[in-house]
Amino acid sequence: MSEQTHLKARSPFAEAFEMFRRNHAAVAGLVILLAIVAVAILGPVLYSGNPFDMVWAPFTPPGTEGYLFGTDYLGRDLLSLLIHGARVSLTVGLAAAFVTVTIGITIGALAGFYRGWVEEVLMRLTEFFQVLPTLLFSMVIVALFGASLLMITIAIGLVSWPAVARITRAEFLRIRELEYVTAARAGGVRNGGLMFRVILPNALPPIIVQAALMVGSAILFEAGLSFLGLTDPNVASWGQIIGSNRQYILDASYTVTVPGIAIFITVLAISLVGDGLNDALNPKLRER
Amino acid sequence: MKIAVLRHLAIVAGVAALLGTTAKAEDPVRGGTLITTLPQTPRHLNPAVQSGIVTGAPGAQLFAAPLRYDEDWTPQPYLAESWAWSDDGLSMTLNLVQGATFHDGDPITSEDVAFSVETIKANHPFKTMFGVVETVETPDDHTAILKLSQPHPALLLAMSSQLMPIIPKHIYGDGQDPKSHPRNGQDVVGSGPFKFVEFTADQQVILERNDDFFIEGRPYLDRIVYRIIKDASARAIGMENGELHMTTFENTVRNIKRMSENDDLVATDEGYAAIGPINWLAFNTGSDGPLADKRVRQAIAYAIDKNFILNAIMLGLSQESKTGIHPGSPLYYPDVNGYDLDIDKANALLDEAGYEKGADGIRFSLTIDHGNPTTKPQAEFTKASLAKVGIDVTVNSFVDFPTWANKISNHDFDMTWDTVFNWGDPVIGVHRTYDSQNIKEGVIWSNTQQYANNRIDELMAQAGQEIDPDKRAALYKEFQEILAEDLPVYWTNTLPYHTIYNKKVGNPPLGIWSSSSPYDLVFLKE
Amino acid sequence: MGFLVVLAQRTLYGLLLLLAVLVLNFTMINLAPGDVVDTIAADMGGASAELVAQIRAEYGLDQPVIVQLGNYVWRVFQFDLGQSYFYNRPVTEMIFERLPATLLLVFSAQIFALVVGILLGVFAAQRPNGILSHIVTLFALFGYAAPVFWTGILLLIAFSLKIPLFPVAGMRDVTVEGFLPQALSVAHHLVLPMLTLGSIFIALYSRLCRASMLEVLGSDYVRTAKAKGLSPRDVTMKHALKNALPPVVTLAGLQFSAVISGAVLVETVFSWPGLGQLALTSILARDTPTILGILFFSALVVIVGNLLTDLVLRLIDPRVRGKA
Amino acid sequence: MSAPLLSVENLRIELATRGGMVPVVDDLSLWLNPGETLSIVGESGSGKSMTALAVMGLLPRIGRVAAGRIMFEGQDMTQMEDAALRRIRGNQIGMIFQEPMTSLNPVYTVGEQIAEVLRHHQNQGAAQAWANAVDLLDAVRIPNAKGRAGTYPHEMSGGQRQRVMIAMALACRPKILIADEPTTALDVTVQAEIFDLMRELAKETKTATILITHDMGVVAEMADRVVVMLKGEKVEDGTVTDLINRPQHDYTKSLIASVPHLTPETRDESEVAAQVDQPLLSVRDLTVQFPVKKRWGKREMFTAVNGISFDVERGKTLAIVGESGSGKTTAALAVARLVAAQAGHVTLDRTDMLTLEGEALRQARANVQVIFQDPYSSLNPRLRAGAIVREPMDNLGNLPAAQRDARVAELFEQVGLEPAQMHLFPHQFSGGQRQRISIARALSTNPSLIICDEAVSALDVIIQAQILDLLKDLQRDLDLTYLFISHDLGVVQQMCDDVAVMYMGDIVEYGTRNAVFASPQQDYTRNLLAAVPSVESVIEHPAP
Repeated sequence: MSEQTHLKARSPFAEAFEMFRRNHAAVAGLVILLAIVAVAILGPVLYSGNPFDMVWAPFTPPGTEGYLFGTDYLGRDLLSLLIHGARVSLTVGLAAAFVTVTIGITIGALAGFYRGWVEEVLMRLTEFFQVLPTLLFSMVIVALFGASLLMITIAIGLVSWPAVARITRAEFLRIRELEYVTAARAGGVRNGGLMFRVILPNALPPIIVQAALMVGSAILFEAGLSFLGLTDPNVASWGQIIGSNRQYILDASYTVTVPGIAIFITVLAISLVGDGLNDALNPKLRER
Repeated sequence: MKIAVLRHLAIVAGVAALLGTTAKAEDPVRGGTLITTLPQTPRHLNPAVQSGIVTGAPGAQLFAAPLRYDEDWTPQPYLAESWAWSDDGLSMTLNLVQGATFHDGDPITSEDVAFSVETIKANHPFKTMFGVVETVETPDDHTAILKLSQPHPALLLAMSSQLMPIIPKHIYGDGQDPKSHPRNGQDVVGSGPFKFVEFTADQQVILERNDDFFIEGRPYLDRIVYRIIKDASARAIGMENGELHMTTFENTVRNIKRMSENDDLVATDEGYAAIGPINWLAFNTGSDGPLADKRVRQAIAYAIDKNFILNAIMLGLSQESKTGIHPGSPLYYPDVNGYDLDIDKANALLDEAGYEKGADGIRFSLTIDHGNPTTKPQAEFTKASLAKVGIDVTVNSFVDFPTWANKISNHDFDMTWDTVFNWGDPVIGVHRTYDSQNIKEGVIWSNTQQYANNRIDELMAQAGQEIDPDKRAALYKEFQEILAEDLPVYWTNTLPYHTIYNKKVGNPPLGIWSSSSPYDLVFLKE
Repeated sequence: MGFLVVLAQRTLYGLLLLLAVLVLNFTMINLAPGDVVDTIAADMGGASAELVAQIRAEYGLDQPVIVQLGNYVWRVFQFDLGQSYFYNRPVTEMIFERLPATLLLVFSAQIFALVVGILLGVFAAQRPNGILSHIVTLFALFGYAAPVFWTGILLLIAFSLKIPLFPVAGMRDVTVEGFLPQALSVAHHLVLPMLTLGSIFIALYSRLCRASMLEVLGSDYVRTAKAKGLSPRDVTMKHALKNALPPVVTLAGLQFSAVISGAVLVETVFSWPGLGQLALTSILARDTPTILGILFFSALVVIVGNLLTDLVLRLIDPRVRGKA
Repeated sequence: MSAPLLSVENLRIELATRGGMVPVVDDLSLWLNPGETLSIVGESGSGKSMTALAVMGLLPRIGRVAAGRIMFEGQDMTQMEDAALRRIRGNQIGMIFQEPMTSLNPVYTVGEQIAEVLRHHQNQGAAQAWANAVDLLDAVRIPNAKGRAGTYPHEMSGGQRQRVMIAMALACRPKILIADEPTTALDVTVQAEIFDLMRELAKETKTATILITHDMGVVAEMADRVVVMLKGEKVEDGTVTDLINRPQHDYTKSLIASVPHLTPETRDESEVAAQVDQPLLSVRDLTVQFPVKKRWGKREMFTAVNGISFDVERGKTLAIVGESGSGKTTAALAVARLVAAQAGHVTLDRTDMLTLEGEALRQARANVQVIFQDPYSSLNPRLRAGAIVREPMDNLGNLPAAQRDARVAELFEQVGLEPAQMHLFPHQFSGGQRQRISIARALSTNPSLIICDEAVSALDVIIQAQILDLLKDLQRDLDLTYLFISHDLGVVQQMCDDVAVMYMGDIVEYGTRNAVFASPQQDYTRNLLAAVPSVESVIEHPAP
């Protein structure tokens, strides 16, 4: 007993971080992701200029005339578009993930905690949204209510939350039966406290993983909508760059390949981080 | 039509000729299946009640028209073996070929011609085509006389397959609404060189040889398969790997250029003169804002580098179009102000109009729309160009056609890029844009610019009735001069429509109606 | 519990879900700015106020929304999804024309992704920390991380243009005759779209299958199987895999709506004549009855997909059989 | 005497951890003669299960035999090819495991799982293997064996599943049967039946058995010889009689001491009689029902607690004993309003608990606290130990915030922890320490009633004794009242003043400890008591 007296307190999160650090792929993913975020934040400052300015002859191939990624069909600097696009795509990804997680946690938590008719109603609602074909539904939303970034974000959030809700509910159902929850109830913790201070923090790991992956899929989702032309032409998201250069794919394939690779690397990095988080936050794996 | 690609091709052809590999025009061969494309699924296959090229292409094979045209705008006999104007220009007599039958074996009579004209007049969106036809008289089975309320020089051109298919009265005259008639898309019975086999949406239209076609020995092909492929790159790949024989109405310039460099393929812009597609920037001249002032419109035109559009966006594959009449038309008058890039002049005009630059360098703000996704580059280019003269432009997103059409036709816009077709004669496709009588809320491709000029109205009224070609050309000259000054619309270029065909294809459709002309002469070599 | 009873219960529930889908979509489209009548009028080349009123009456749009909704639902229950504004044809007819293509694509992509995903997952679980296992995991992620339309375009360039192994567009070669050649032609056309669409889900399935296999391989009954003296192959393929499958199958069931979404993009790239292409056309044309019909049928496909998943689960897991 | 059937010589097993290879069994030697039963006894982590797995060649991936030999019929199993080992596993040596619930493959019928062994090792045809499987099920006393062979494991009870495991392990008539804690997960009456079966079958088939257990009572009743292990090493071995009567090592002694003596001690009855006060807790006609989802979504109610009544005097301990599913935990949690009761009255300290609602209920919770069974899931892993103990004070009671930390420190000392450990997280404590934290938490609101829900069941015997001592000390010092829920009659006997025996939702026997243990009135109670393994049978009573 006494040998533990001087132990340093190690929070579960510290341990998770330690686990994460051991996962080389996840660390690589995190480094890439941080680099992309840095580009998104700092890039427009350092690489100034309006990305929509036409700076050189259209379809200048990558590498010529000092334009790393070349220029697009209007002679706009693809690098500049990519840098600004990083900001837009990441923002859409994060915002959509935020919407998704907020709705998902609320619905899942209420359903998993209260059970009974509340659960019945909320889970039916969840199943209902799960039945809706996501992309089709958001295409309709965007087409009907306008292709602004806000609407796209809302549309993605609206169709993506059921996964989070299901995970949250499952975790709540599992955790609410654990004895420390009963103990907290016996200790006079109110329902709100039980839900958000006792159960939710313990339910978070898989939700965090899901949220991380959500950012990636929201970026992909936005790209898909853009590809179909359902996008705001005044902002340069990566998907938008692909969508507008789509018709030049055969000849100037780099205009599509480069933003495609940007999306690919970002989503891949997010997935690797998500995987790392999953392993790090999963106590079962930690014991192995 | 001296453009780079063609020149290149011409040289290749010339070399080939020197080497003696192409001896003479080959004799047509019978048989074979032509695989060609449609860029969209047609709503149905009956051009009598549906405009547009995707209906027109198979429609021209299924239905014969009274006349057909060669590449020089000269009418040729088709279902009508001869035709004649009355001296006063108020009646047109058509003499039909003897023994022509519909695909179900029923004879084609003047009754059917009369029925077709009535149906088109009542249902086709181009009201000016047959608007002046009061009655069609049918003295005998092979004579139809169109009686007009006023002379109508455009009538002859309207008698081609795209605009005046002869449809069977015994099928479409059954009282059902011709626009939603079930036989428009399935089990179609027509009068043309090919018979209906199959129409599967998003997949293909299949037609087969009409053995009883009224021109002996034709058509040459056994079958035509129109594959519906919406993606331009996919069509290009299909052409390059030999899956497709021919594709028409291509306008993605990079792909055209690419295909033209393929030894097996020929790319040409011949064949689109009657279609007459023009890209333009339309202004809402009726708005309260700066655009009501023609100096502002002129300034905008000066600020936009047309050469960039022609050479960088269109890669030199389209022609400059200085007026609303297609350069391929004999009525085109090129000696008007083309508004070549002149930023100083643009700034001066704007200052003169009273729109000084503000402290932030901005004079005023406008929005810009675009009528289809292909004009997005132009819209974006306009935004960038006008920023240089202090006009702040927001590009509105294009989501769907009806939304855009609804917005524009209700005059709820500042500027929009658009693509509009001449459809052969100015009366059909040009007048609608400038006629002050045609300012109609809710109707797209009417005079949505809300442009009104009495002289223009007068000129159109006269030219619409003038049968003498020279006098008519003079009227349109003045028409084009005034418009170029008033600039309700800034015309920039023709669409770079191209037909790409495999060298195996003989007699590709290079007349003025491109793929909307009958393919009875088309054949596959070897 | 009787299997048929469960099936009936599920079907009933699915119908209720469909009804809800119908109501939501209808309401949403009616909430949106813009009116179909404008569209029709614009298409007719303009319409006077009287004509607009007449069109409204004709389409029943002059009635309160709730009445319209009631009528719509009632007609749907009679298998009538209305008439397309754009194509002037019954929506049901148009959808049935395209449904087989979409079903073929969706189900073949699902099965492809499942088979490959499970094989990769089982393989990766053998040596969970081996280099090969990591390579497999990373490889599977490729399909997931790349935008599906992008993958499609790249495949198209690679295998239709550079190395013309596969056709560029469409679903069958109309010049071939006979059932078997036609079927082969469809299969030939299916390869690239199926690979493209399936590639998204391989990562998902292989990852879950790996995790599930690892868990099962650590379970007591696998230890029992080993204690019986069975060979490693029997232990893995007979005892472990069958237990590791249910979560994967469940996930696959939940992915149906995502697969259909992917199909919309893949159909666009490969000109595959399915519902997705029709959906895009009708959305761009504001063809409300068709949009509603497609949403309805896609939901139906998802529901049927879920039902099938349930059946498969019942087949492989006796524990589920006892439950509703 | 012939050579032993199996001999383990100087065995050393190591497991790979982050800190390198760590020995879990070291220098272990033992042997097994034909037909005899050898018991390996020790607490969890003593290496007894690892030894068994090493014999089977089934060590986990991270483990390995680092030294020593395992000789079976003249061959060293540690040096064998895997294929050769597979011919022995399930054929020459059978094994049954602790968890019958999870040790059978859920997706195959039990008949198939038995027949598989026969097909594999004896090349029997499908039909013959099936017929033999049915016979084996019959032999392990599965009623209607022919019909039951086609059922899945989840359709069977735990005892039946363990019978299936036995049938499977014995299918090929192995020379050795290794049973790793085969009854730990089972109720005591079921345990007795399983042991009867094992004894009988072993005698019939002349199979030698290695029985791994932590219970000296089981050893006494089953084994011929015994090996005692502690922390990977053998501390003592010998015949059962010798070892139990003359234990040498302290650890062995404490193992023997932990076996319950169900013979009543005399007690001063007057003390009990002196209680004339109103009881602290009075329960009348308490009924708890749970909805069970049935076909067509119709809800049916399952009655977990069926109108029971009992009283607990202030400062005393009432034990509720019963096997799993008897409703004892549900009843206790209903008293604390942690499970909803459908009917009855619960009066705690003159408060009618069942009618309280809202804030009044929340405040009333201060008066009744619970100590749970599982030391791992009863503490919130996201909170530090101090915060866990402090949480009830933050929510209930009227201690000013500034004094709460001091109170937490005091409680830590009271339960035998150091205040410095307040800032550690639960996973940094051992199981016993965690139960101490739970106790501190329960004490934090100064409750008048503490419910101990199987509070020591998950602990090893030595720790168990320490925690029981702590509970008794606290009761004495703080005048606590316990409602003590347990299935372990030995523990109950040590702790309680009164006993209620529950069976399928009813209290079937209720009285003072002496009355119940010495002269049970009901058959069920008598069976329950008889089923508890004890060392009585091998104790050499000194000649009078």
